[in-house]
Amino acid sequence: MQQITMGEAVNQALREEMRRDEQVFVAGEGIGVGIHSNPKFPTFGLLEEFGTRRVKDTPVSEAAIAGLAVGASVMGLRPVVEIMFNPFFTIAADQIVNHAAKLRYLSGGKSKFPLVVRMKSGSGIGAGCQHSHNLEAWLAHCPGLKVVMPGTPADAKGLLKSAIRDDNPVIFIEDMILYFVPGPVPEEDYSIPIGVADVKKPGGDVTLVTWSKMLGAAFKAAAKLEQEGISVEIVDLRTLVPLDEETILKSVTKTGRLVVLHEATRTGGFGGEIAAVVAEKAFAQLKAPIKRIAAPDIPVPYSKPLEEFYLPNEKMIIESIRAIMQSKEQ
Amino acid sequence: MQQITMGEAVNQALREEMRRDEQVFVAGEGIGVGIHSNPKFPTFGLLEEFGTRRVKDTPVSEAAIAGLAVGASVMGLRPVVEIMFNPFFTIAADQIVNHAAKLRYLSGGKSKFPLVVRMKSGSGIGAGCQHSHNLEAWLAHCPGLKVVMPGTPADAKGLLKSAIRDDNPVIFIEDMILYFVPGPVPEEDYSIPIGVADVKKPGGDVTLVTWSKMLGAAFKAAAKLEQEGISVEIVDLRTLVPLDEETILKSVTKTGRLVVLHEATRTGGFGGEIAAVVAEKAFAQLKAPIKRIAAPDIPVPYSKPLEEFYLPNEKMIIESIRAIMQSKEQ
Amino acid sequence: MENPNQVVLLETMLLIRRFEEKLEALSKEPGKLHGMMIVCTGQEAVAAGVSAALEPQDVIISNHRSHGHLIAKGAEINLLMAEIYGKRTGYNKGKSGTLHIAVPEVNALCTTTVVGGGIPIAVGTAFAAQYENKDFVTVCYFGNGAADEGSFHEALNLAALWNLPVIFVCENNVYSGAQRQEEHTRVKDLADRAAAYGMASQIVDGNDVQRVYEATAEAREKCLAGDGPILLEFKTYRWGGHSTTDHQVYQPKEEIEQWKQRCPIEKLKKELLGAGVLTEATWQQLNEGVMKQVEQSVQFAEESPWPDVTEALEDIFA
Amino acid sequence: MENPNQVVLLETMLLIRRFEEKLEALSKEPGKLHGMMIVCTGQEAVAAGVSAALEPQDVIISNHRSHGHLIAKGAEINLLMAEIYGKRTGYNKGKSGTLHIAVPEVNALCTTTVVGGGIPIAVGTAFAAQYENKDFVTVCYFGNGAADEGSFHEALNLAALWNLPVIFVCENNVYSGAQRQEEHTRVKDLADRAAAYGMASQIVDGNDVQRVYEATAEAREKCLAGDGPILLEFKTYRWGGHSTTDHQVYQPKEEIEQWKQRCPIEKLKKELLGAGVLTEATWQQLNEGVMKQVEQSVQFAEESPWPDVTEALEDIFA
Ligand SMILES: Cc1ncc(C[n+]2csc(CCOP(=O)(O)OP(=O)(O)O)c2C)c(N)n1
Ligand SMILES: Cc1ncc(C[n+]2csc(CCOP(=O)(O)OP(=O)(O)O)c2C)c(N)n1
Ligand SMILES: [Mg+2]
Ligand SMILES: [Mg+2]
Repeated sequence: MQQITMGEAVNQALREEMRRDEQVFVAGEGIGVGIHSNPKFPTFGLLEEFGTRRVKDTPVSEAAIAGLAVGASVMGLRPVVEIMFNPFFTIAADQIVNHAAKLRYLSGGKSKFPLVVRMKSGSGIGAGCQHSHNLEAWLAHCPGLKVVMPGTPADAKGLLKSAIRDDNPVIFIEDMILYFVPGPVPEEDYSIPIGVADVKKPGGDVTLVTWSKMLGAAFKAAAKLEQEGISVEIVDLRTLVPLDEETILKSVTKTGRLVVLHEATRTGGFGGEIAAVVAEKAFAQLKAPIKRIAAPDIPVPYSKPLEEFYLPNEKMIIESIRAIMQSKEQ
Repeated sequence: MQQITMGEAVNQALREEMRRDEQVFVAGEGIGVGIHSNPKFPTFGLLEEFGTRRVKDTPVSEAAIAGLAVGASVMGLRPVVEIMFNPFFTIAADQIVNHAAKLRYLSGGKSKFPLVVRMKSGSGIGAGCQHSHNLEAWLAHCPGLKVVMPGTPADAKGLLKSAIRDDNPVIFIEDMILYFVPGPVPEEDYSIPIGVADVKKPGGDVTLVTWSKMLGAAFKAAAKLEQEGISVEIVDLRTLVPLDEETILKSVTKTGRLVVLHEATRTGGFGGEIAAVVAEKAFAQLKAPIKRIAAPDIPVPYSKPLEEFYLPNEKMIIESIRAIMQSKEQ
Repeated sequence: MENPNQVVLLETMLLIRRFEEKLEALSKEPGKLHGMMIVCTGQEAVAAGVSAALEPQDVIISNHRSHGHLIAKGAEINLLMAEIYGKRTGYNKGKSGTLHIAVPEVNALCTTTVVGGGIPIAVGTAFAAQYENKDFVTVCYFGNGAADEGSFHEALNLAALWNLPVIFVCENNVYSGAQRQEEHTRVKDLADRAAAYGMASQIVDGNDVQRVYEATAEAREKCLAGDGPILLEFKTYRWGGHSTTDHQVYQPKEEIEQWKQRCPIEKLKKELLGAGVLTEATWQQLNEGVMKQVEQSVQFAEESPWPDVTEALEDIFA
Repeated sequence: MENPNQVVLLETMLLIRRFEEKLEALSKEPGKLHGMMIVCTGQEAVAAGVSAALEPQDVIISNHRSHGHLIAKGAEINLLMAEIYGKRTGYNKGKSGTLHIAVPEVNALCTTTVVGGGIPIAVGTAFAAQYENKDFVTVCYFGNGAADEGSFHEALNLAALWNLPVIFVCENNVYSGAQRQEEHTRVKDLADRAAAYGMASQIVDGNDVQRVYEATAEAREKCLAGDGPILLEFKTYRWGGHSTTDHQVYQPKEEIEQWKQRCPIEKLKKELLGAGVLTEATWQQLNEGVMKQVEQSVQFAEESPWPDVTEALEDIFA
């Protein structure tokens, strides 16, 4: 199997869908001619292959980019637009939240808006809090949007294909650090359904629900804990909306313990949603308090040691899991 | 004690703070001369009392309104700006999220931004989903902002005063239906601290955490349940950030049961945060699953019966509480 | 393009007028309508004139003051009225109500009550025409107030840059909520803003339906020839308040009266009477026919069933 | 206003140049700096000329390409460099880094890397001057790319409407990321956009520090006299890529060379040599002095302590 990074996997998905379907086009800032000419970037080489008709460089105008997607999609095109960094979503937010997400409902189901908004997210790039600010919880709290946030190259490719083929607005959030991390990706055409979580590692003692970049730390922590005799089941959410409650509940029913791990700040993060679902629907199975591991409630700081401090790490996961393994069963 | 509505209470708070402190000014669309000339609207009569220097009507430009607040506040003024309806926050979001909330941190604590953003929210007004969309969970998931959402006229007045006197950006969300519901408000000058929840009704069997308009339904349901011998403790959050975990945990420790009730849609709503805090920190005290009662995951529909269906109601509260009273203790 | 049938133009304006008058009346009857109503009384010539220059495949993007736009584009008033009542038989099954009615049947694809929110969307629909090399234009309606939103700026710049077939129709009715134009911007003519994007523009008397038609027809031809986009500013006036709950304390009575003297319907009626195209009798007929249609739409709406509450959960995802 | 000391202007430009060159060099040494660097090499005359016309109480709002703006306004390069290194001794204790350094000490109050994000904020600081009737102006720096953001539009309209004392400085360096100006808008001169708000504007050679100074000084006087705001477009050029990670595939080598011929520093140097105000020897001295300052700033930054990780939790609320 090919070993490629998430950046390359996204690139493959875009190319293959653009080849398959003439209605698919991409637009955004630096999508065609950008400042980076790096094959690990998702839009590398698209302009060369598909030309200026289908690869649209736009001005720095996030509201217009999002509006372009809304209008083009209602006409039957399949726009895949990029909002460069997650915090710039704020500028496109009216188009995405009040229009992309609501206009189908407002039409009484007559219209559809098959669009994808790709956004880069994540800390660790030394750009500070106006570039790094994980806002997936916002998007997940907006009926009418699907929200996808892959953690591996293979998932990214398969899920982006589904997103492009989906008849609804899909928000597709890519962690920038993962652009450079390789992983196995099938050569053949495949897609992964939106709304299905993936048990990335089975285990019996505790369920660790996570997504996107934190998957890496989850794996490392689980490996260490295994040596202590604690068996961690890693559930990679992959899709936040629609949420795969079934997979989560099944796992917690088995393990009786839940830890939720995400990079976004703690208060109001999507971890609360997972905790609430489990505290309501699998309460009787719970043997220990539900733990959330998340960034502290601060903007992403710039200084290297501070930025590292911001990101939840392996050690915190290990300690949290040890703690709930010790907490008395109720 | 005077009986006034929340609209009138907000109006009193604005007037009194503007009289007290020359640095306070108000700005927004229709803040001075508006289409409504109704004493139950928060900005009624401000222009007459304070003149055009301190009561600034703006163009329909939400980003500029929010930027005005950011810039004026860093100079030491105390802007109280209005974003007419909660969904229009999306247009101001970059200024509020990437600037108001982050610039103090980015300055290393050197600058401060004492501003208030007032927003109307809530369903029930027959305006549909582009006017009614409760997004308090978004704001609560943005470090650097305080988020206040009062449920009674007295709280609104006292909390708005604190918000205006606070040296940080405060988001103050007012339910439009509550503008017209009267309640007792002290005549003398008083303020209510931000970050302190209020036990609006003591009770022993179940903790009902709620805020804003849903307080009314909570009271009604609690009264009915009292007749069945179920004693409900109503915790009115009033402030979402900073969250008064102590009051919540104290109540749940006493009752052993938690129901969270909010008007915003369920998935990703702030109810998840409350559930997660309790499932982590008062797990041992919990006797039953945590229930969330919230709007379904849809935009607010227009049609009267549909809009009524959208809003969580008394009946749902009663049934949820009955259900968790019956659920076996663990 | 051939001149449109003048009597049909008159009838369209009259239908809009009577529809809006009815809504104003209904909004005063307690318990009839849900929420406030926003009507376009006095501005009928813009919608009628613009749509007279359009073909069925042309797309319109509308705003909160949409009823006229929709009726002129061919929406059926029964289904509009039912939507405004919130009934299941309405165009959007009651989910939309008065503020954001979409009528895909006549290519009125997106109506938004977010001021300025439709302008970037029009860029998208126009882009689709260019992308697929199809012969249709997009008309994007918005008010003078909307021209101050950032979305206006981003959208017009992008439309100009890409040469998109879109006609931006700024319906300047003097007010934005309670603000007069001079209170929300220093520029006198919003058409002048087109120059900031290298875009063509034109200022047109928005109460003269024939001029509105001509300007739109010309703009449409340009767009189809690849010489779009264009910004048309139609000067007109909102006879009523912003909405039916408006107390109108800020709107001078004399100003209203002056503009009523320039009623677009009266103007065309007089011309047609003068030209012998219309007689007092045919005018009476026209008016009665329209009134009847409006009454029937109310009856249709009132007799229509409410949506079942569980329908609220439908139509969210395709 | 008296002409500024030309040698001081030259020194300011030189200090900015050497500072940015140093950052470019450091960014190529692995492990030195955190993240990419955005520098203003070639554009020094704008910052130097603007600030020469300002008083300490004047406020500047800056953008991602801020180092020059901050140095010219009086920021100390030791504290800037330390901030860029992410050290505790930096202006913002390492929380900000290169992209959003605030230096309240010199009234550089808000620097933002959100393109266009600072423009509405400048309206607020200028409003404060008007509200309190104080004698200061706000200078708001942004690029040609930023002029396409909706925030530009909303802010300029409001500033013009309220007559605020703010100088909008559009630093047009031809590029917005990898896009040339003609690829992001159809208008040739962004100054023309001021007319859309009834605002004054001027186009100025941004590589001529004296012209930059004069235009700003004049604009400042107008603002203080209550005749603001104004939009100044300074035509200049970005010698390097957008950032130090830019592959610059899109930027023609000949174009860079042409603009290097118009180096703002060389231009002034030649003039001063010609006028006998400067000699080759004093120039050498100047240059060495500046180089030493820059080297010292690096030393200061490198020797400075890292913030303690728990400091990350501070400075969020006042
Ligand atoms: C983004 C946004 N801000 C504010 C409002 C409230 N609002 C509704 S209509 C209106 C005035 C719009 O004026 P204009 O664009 O001239 O249209 P008109 O009402 O005159 O037809 C305002 C401010 C809104 N709906 N959306
Ligand atoms: C809102 C937003 N969109 C996109 C970006 C990414 N970005 C950073 S700088 C830049 C180009 C800005 O060009 P210009 O305003 O001309 O300034 P210059 O870099 O030329 O100094 C872009 C697109 C951003 N930082 N903020
Ligand atoms: Mg108007
Ligand atoms: Mg530039």
